[in-house]
Amino acid sequence: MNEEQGSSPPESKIVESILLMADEPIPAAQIAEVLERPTALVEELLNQLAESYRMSDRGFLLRESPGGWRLYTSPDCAPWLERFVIGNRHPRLTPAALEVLAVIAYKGPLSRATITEIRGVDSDGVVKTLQNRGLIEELAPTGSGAVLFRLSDGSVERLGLRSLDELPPLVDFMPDAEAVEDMESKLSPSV
Amino acid sequence: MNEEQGSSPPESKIVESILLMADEPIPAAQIAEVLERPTALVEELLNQLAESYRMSDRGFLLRESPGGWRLYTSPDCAPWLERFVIGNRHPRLTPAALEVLAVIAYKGPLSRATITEIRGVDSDGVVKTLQNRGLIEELAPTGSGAVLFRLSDGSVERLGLRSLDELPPLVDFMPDAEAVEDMESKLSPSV
Amino acid sequence: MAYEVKLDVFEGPIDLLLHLITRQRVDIYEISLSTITEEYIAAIERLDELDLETATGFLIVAATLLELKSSRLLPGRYTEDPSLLEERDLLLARLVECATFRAAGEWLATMLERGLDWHPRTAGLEPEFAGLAPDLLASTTPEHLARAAAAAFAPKPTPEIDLHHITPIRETVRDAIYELAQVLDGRSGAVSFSELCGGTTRRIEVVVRFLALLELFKSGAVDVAQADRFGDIRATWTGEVDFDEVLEEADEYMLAPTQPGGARS
Repeated sequence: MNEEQGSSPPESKIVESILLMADEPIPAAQIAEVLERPTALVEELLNQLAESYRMSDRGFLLRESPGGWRLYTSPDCAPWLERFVIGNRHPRLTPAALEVLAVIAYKGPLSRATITEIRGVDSDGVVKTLQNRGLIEELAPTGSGAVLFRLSDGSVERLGLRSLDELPPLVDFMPDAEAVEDMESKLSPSV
Repeated sequence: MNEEQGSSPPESKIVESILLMADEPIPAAQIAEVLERPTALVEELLNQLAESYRMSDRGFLLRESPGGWRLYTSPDCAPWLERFVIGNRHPRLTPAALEVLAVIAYKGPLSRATITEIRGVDSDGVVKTLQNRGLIEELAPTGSGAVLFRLSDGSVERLGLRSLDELPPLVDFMPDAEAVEDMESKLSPSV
Repeated sequence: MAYEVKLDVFEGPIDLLLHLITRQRVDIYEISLSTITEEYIAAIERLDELDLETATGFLIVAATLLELKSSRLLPGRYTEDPSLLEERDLLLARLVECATFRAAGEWLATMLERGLDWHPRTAGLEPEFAGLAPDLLASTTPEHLARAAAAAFAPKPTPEIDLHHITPIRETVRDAIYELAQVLDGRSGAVSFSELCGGTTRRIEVVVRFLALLELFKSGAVDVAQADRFGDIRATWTGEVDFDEVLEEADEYMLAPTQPGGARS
């Protein structure tokens, strides 16, 4: 309990205390308001803080997701944290569910009908599973009527991305030339 | 998910991650159990960690309270934290939070699992937020094991009610008869 | 070469083909187009529990494979017929797309799994600050609560199955049977397949007409003949089956998909 000394704590210290108290991702702008400092400066502070945690091999890390900045436990400590985790891990997603998730991630927001069209098979069940797990969410309904789905902020956060723009380019996942050639030769009648 | 490296993270790092993850004070003995190390050694680690936070003028402190060890925000950051808490721009409940609160108000006390079942959507995160904000509280644990939640007295009071019996009858808000029937079957005490 | 394909209910026609075509890359010289075609048709024979819309997608791919396979006997035609090449490329493009999303899905799975190892700070407000937090219920009335509860307890709408996207294809197969029957019924002689396909602009329409012709052939309403190995398929209305009966069969086709392999190419 220090007396009013005229000197305030360093800004990075205040940022750190706000992050500790937050129970959801906090936008840099919200911290900037508290500090009465420009958002750009706060963003710099946050990046420095994140870097310093990384460098000093702490038990926690600072990461930005669509909603803002948040403290997380260091992933290499996860095995020891298991017993503190509430709830259980969901069973793994099926390849079909993952494919739909990828389609929505890269092409979303999409309607059920479009997803089905892209895959050539009824995908409503898979969409429902993904929605129940909170991995995708409905976009606020537009005038057109069809419900559109997109990845939830929670998913993007869990993927460790700041936004969907950070997804690796789709070309990275394309089969290589050799594989395509192989497919082509198998589709061609042998002479 | 981390690669098998043979070397585990330093013990102090694991301790730090446990502290960050904990929502309430953790006894040294419990951490010792996770690390499979003597409690005395863990206490030493905790004291060292507390000292290092103090020395490096961080935004948080590690303190031992009657229930165990816990991270706290640094007291000299309190004025900014107050602004952060008061200035929160979205004091409204999210639609999901309102729905969970409503389900608990009308059908509580309920377990997390039952809430999720009624809503058809994973609700653990929302329950946690409502609990953190003091809107719902845990019922004293029963023999059965599952934690049950009910509206806190403060919530009932802030809704302008003397008791939950004064909530408006749901039938007035149901869209049609069929829905009412379905609802009644859900509201009837489970066998 | 017996090969059991286990089909996930949600796997689609292109998934199946991708599966057949990419397994065992070591055996590259052993797996030919005809093996793949046979296995594909064998696999869709086991799809009886699938709905019709899905089955149509499988049949279209099967028909394309059959057409490609049959062109094996006509090497000259294969290299000279740009439309056949186009058809193959269309299939190839869909295969590449499917493989791409599948790989992207695997990457997402890895990242989501890793994400579980990141536990966010959730402890929230310390007691001395909790009192300062804005009253979250300030603007909430008991009526709000009642409305939200009513919504939560209301029966969940069963997911609306919008078949809008698939309807064109489905109607086209049925309609193609109808259209072909109409054209052929009114003609005394044989009509060439290319004439029957006159006016079509997309490959898929040709494939659909091909399927329709196979159906008419199977029902006995139409006779097909190929004058020579390189010739066009010529279809003749037999007059043995009533026009209405043909239409009935067309509807049945929509209800109980048969596989086109029955009519050998």
